[in-house]
Amino acid sequence: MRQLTYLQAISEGIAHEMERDPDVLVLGEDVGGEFGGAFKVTKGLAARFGDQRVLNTPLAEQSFIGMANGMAIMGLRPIIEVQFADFISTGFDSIVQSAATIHYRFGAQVPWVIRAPSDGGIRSGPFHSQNPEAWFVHTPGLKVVAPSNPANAKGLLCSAVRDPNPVVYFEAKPLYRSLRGPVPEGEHLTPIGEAEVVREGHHLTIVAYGAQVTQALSAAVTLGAEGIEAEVVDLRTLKPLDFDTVADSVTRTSRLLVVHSANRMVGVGAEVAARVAEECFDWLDAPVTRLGGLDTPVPFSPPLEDAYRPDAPKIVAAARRLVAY
Amino acid sequence: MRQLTYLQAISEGIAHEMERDPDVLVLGEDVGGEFGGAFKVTKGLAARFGDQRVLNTPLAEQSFIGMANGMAIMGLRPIIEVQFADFISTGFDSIVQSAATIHYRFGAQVPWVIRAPSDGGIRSGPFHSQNPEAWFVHTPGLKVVAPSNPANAKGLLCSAVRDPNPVVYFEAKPLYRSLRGPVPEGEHLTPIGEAEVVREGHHLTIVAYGAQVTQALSAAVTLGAEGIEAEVVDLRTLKPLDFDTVADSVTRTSRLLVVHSANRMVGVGAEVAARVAEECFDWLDAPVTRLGGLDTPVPFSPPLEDAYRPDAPKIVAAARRLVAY
Amino acid sequence: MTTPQNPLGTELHKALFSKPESDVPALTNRFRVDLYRWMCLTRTLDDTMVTMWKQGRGLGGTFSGRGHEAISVAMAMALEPDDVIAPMHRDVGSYLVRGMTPARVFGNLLGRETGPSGGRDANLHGMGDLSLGIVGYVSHIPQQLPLSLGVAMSFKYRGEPRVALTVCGDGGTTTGPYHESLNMAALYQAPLVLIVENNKYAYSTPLHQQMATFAIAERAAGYGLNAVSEDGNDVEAMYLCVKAAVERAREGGGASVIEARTMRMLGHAIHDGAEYVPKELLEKWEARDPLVLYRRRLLQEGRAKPAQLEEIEAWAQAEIEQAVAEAEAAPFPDPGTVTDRVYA
Amino acid sequence: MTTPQNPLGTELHKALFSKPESDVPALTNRFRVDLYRWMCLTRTLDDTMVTMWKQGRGLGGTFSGRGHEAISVAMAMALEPDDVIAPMHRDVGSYLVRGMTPARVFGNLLGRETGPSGGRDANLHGMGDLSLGIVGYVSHIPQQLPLSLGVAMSFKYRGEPRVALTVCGDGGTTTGPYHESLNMAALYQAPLVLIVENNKYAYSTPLHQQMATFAIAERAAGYGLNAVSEDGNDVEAMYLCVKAAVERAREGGGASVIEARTMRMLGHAIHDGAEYVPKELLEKWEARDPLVLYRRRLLQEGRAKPAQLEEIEAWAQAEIEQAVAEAEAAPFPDPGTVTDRVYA
Ligand SMILES: Cc1ncc(C[n+]2csc(CCOP(=O)(O)OP(=O)(O)O)c2C)c(N)n1
Ligand SMILES: Cc1ncc(C[n+]2csc(CCOP(=O)(O)OP(=O)(O)O)c2C)c(N)n1
Ligand SMILES: [Mg+2]
Ligand SMILES: [Mg+2]
Repeated sequence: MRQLTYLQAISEGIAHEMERDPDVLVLGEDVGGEFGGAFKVTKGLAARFGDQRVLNTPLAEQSFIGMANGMAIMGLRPIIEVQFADFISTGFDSIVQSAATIHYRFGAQVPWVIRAPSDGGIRSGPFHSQNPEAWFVHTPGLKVVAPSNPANAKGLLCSAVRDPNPVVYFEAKPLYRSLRGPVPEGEHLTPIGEAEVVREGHHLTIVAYGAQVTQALSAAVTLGAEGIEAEVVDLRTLKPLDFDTVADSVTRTSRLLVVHSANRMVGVGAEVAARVAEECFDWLDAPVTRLGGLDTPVPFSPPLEDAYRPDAPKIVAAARRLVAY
Repeated sequence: MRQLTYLQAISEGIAHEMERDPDVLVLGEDVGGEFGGAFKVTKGLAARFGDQRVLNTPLAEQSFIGMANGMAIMGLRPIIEVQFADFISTGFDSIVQSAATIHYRFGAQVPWVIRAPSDGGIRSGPFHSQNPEAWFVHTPGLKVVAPSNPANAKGLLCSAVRDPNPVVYFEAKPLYRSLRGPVPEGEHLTPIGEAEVVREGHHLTIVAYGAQVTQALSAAVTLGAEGIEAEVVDLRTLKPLDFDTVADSVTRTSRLLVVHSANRMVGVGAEVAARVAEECFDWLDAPVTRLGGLDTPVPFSPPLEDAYRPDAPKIVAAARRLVAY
Repeated sequence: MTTPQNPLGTELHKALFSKPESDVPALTNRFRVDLYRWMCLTRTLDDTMVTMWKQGRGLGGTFSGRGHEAISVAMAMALEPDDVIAPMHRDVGSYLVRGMTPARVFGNLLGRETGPSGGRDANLHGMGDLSLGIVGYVSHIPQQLPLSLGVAMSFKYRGEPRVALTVCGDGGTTTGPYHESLNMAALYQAPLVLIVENNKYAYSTPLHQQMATFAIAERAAGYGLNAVSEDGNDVEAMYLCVKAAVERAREGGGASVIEARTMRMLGHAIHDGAEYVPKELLEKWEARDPLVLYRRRLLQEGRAKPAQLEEIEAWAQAEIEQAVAEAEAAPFPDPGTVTDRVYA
Repeated sequence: MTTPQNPLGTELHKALFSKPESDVPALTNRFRVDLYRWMCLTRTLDDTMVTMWKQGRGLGGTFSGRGHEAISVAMAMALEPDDVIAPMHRDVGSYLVRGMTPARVFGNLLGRETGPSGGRDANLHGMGDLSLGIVGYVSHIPQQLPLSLGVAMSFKYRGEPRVALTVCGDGGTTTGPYHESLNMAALYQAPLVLIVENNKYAYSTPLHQQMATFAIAERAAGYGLNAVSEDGNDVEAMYLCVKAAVERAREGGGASVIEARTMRMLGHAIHDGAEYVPKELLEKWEARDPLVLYRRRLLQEGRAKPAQLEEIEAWAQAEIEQAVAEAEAAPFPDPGTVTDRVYA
């Protein structure tokens, strides 16, 4: 199959949906014209679909997301780009208070997607490296997805656009140009709400999502060479969480390691670990273990950021401890 | 000792700190003049300390909290009232992006307190009943406290004002006038970062905070009558979390139930449960269990809100299951 | 506190505040009586609600719109059926005019299954019904504004001749999204009308503690919007003014901001005695009660006979009594449904 | 896109844009040469940084302030030592004038222990040092503005004759907190000066895609603020204008907004080729390079001799080379300290 980068796969997904449905449009800062966004994900779309469907907005996250709420309840399907996931906090009310509650409160639908370029490891400092997904997974009424490779980046984008609910789509910017993989042409949907076992193994389960899936898979190779067979579960969707797939794996491996780049404290990993600890108690042969960002802002300087962030070697070390327990 | 309501205790704490330190001031919507705030917590302060120290602000959470950031780095100690905890999201950037990171990024101190009247059970619906503490506990650089009774309401308020870091103080508005208790006069500090065992027991540990401590204690009485002795740990501080006190209790009781009013999914309870599952694995005789709000906005209608929210009977039921495990 | 001045010069002030006589369309007597009818129904609902809550027959708190009837009725009357309105918590009249029955309104107030939010949202929040072109109110001020901008932009996107109308208070004008949305509405020439209900107070906070100058319409003009200030207690003036803005928006003339000058006659919410409001201010506005003013005018100008208006008043009373009875008899939602409707 | 017009009438426009000759203080030649010296150091730092990053000697991205030297130097020169400044990412000149050494600036840029953020914050963010009266930059636009309002309010609270000064871009003016903060600054008569660096672009977005009218100063006046627009490439004009606003604030005359008209001469950040900017626009502004303009003027007016300026230029070059060497030799922070400094 044809190989695309993670970034190309997202772009292709957007174009595919715009082609398919005239109600789909793109909006955000610098997304339009020839420029096509800070990361060029929307490059070429304005030329192809016109300025009205690829709308440059002023610097005003709260209100351009709020505007998308209004477009969406009238049946349009805006794909909103926040320039970096870090700036999603600026539009917080429009997401967690308005969009997330509209359907519950009076039945209207809010079928938008927010694309949030997240994650670090690329020396961008505290304001261009954040992983704020936990805020949104905690908030009722939202869906949250986090693609890990080019194929599910396209597939989740297309599913998110078609979902009748507000979906926050965290794309992992360290993967943009560094990760290539096969991507089906044309129609390709990855179901929202389904995790995937991306590597089978029987010694422990590593649950990860986004850019950490690559790290987990690379750790699994190292571990495999030592005779430790790690099963890797890619969550793909963080809300609603596909706990069945996680539980199914843990009841087979009896050991769980959860990994994400976001701050560990009250992160999505805490939810996974707490549910496993509650619902798979009788199967566990070792303590559930979490790796996540330290409880600090994301530091800029390489030695600090490397200390801050989980990666394959740290996963290997944690897995070894878990298996040796 | 003299008895005060939870609300009176907070007011007294604020007045005590303003008396003690001329750098302490109060700001927020409607806090000033004769009015004294939506819940009258600051009533009388303007008459006593003047309008400049009890400053009415326009409707502009992002900027009046941002303004407090600037006052605080210059050494003032603003006590900010958001009218309901629900509106703290409107000032999100000023808290999680600016205040939380300033010290890490260039060493200045941000000694403010945000007072956020939180929690429900009083038929206020989705926008006047929220418990958003998890967002802030997940965010590095903040401290978060949640008093459960009049004495620690005063003690934590005073400690928060004196803390050199930004402290988000979640006061439980269902307790405002319903909970009375002894409160030391004059100087009274409850240390930030220390949980308290508020009832001893050996069959299970119930960890709670804020308004749910009352529910947990009432549940413990019911359970006691059945021969189940619950130890109740009042977290008091949510960040930094006093895990030692929790672990110490769980290693004695071998059973953990965590309760909070906030949405269960990726709530503070997930962090407590995950850490216990990891660090107290060998002591656990039953799965760690969590009670929290359902994954919905806080509904208005009494049957719905009652279904949504943990309370003493639900705690009793969960504790029985846990002990019977 | 210094007395606020208009910083923008009297020229602009005049331009904004006057309109040529010739542009004013004539209203039929039938239409005028309808304006009164809706105001009367609105006031009766409001009075009944306030009484019930004081009697302890309410659930949680609620908000009175007493004094705002002319605005809430006029703005809804100025819309076509396909237009969309996003009212706020003092705009019950708008809901009624758009076709929401008083029984449904009380259903929401009382947390019943029959309210438009099915017991999910509180009091006058979340009373949306898109089949009536009504967006439910979000508490976070002024979230209705960017949302309505988006509704307007959807009309523009699809080339539909429809208009979105929304409301905020004087308090709403000091918030960030107010500025962002006005700027974007002007930039995109959105078919949007915003009414600013300047009722002198945001909760307990008077205008002069909210802003240094009260130039709400002038500031709106600074974005390149159509902007005007109108007497919010004169239902015909409000109607004409909103109608003009709505039709201008429909014809591609862009967004408008209308400052509706009025007074909040009761407290912020039901529990608030509003002791902070000077008596004289209330007395001044009491004399300008929009219903009293309009009733007198209809009779003076010979648009209606006293018996006609009395009949309307009796009708309103009966309607509301019936609605309350219906709502109080309606079931509460089944707790087993609490997690329904989170996702579409 | 329609051509934006000034909606507020020419009267106001004139009033805002002119000031009486007699009010202009005289500058000493020594001071003028200092203005040049700081601009020269700023430009040299900027040029060197851009070159290093293009050579791959940088770390992460960075932002050039080329074209903004007159503004960043003038505003810092207009402050007293006890005043506080919160610059943004194109204001390196302000840091230098306030006493931050170029070596510390490069230390921050290169993620070293010796930068003011100790390797915690990136490039020109977080370069705060309160002992120099500098607040570090927060990325979230325009967080510096409410924060600086608070700094100003602390001065007012304590009755100190100090002033806070901050900056945002044209992009910053379309954000919510811009409006909220300007409104509050006027309401509280805060000793605050805000410079709006109107450099025609917010990243790739030109002014006409940001706002319908470009009346930045007029809109600011609408809040009841002192507001003026000035040539941001004329360092003396900028200095006089900021100085007047600063002293007015210090004397209790309230807050001011100064629109500084300039042009961003390079891309948004180092990786951005800015192909979206019309060549003619850049050429027009290249001819108005603030350093070239001022150098010519100093010589023409006989304020300085050529040799003097050449000496300054050589000094700047040497200073920056030395600073880079120092920074490149400085240690990275110890990873063991990563969790230090989270709490005070
Ligand atoms: C963001 C936000 N902060 C605080 C509140 C609490 N609150 C509810 S209404 C109100 C005052 C609103 O005043 P105004 O906009 O003038 O409307 P009015 O009540 O006068 O109709 C406040 C502060 C809110 N709803 N939203
Ligand atoms: C809230 C927020 N959203 C998005 C960004 C990303 N961003 C960084 S600079 C910039 C453009 C800023 O333009 P302007 O204010 O004119 O300043 P300039 O870069 O021209 O100096 C954007 C969109 C940000 N920093 N903050
Ligand atoms: Mg009001
Ligand atoms: Mg700019």
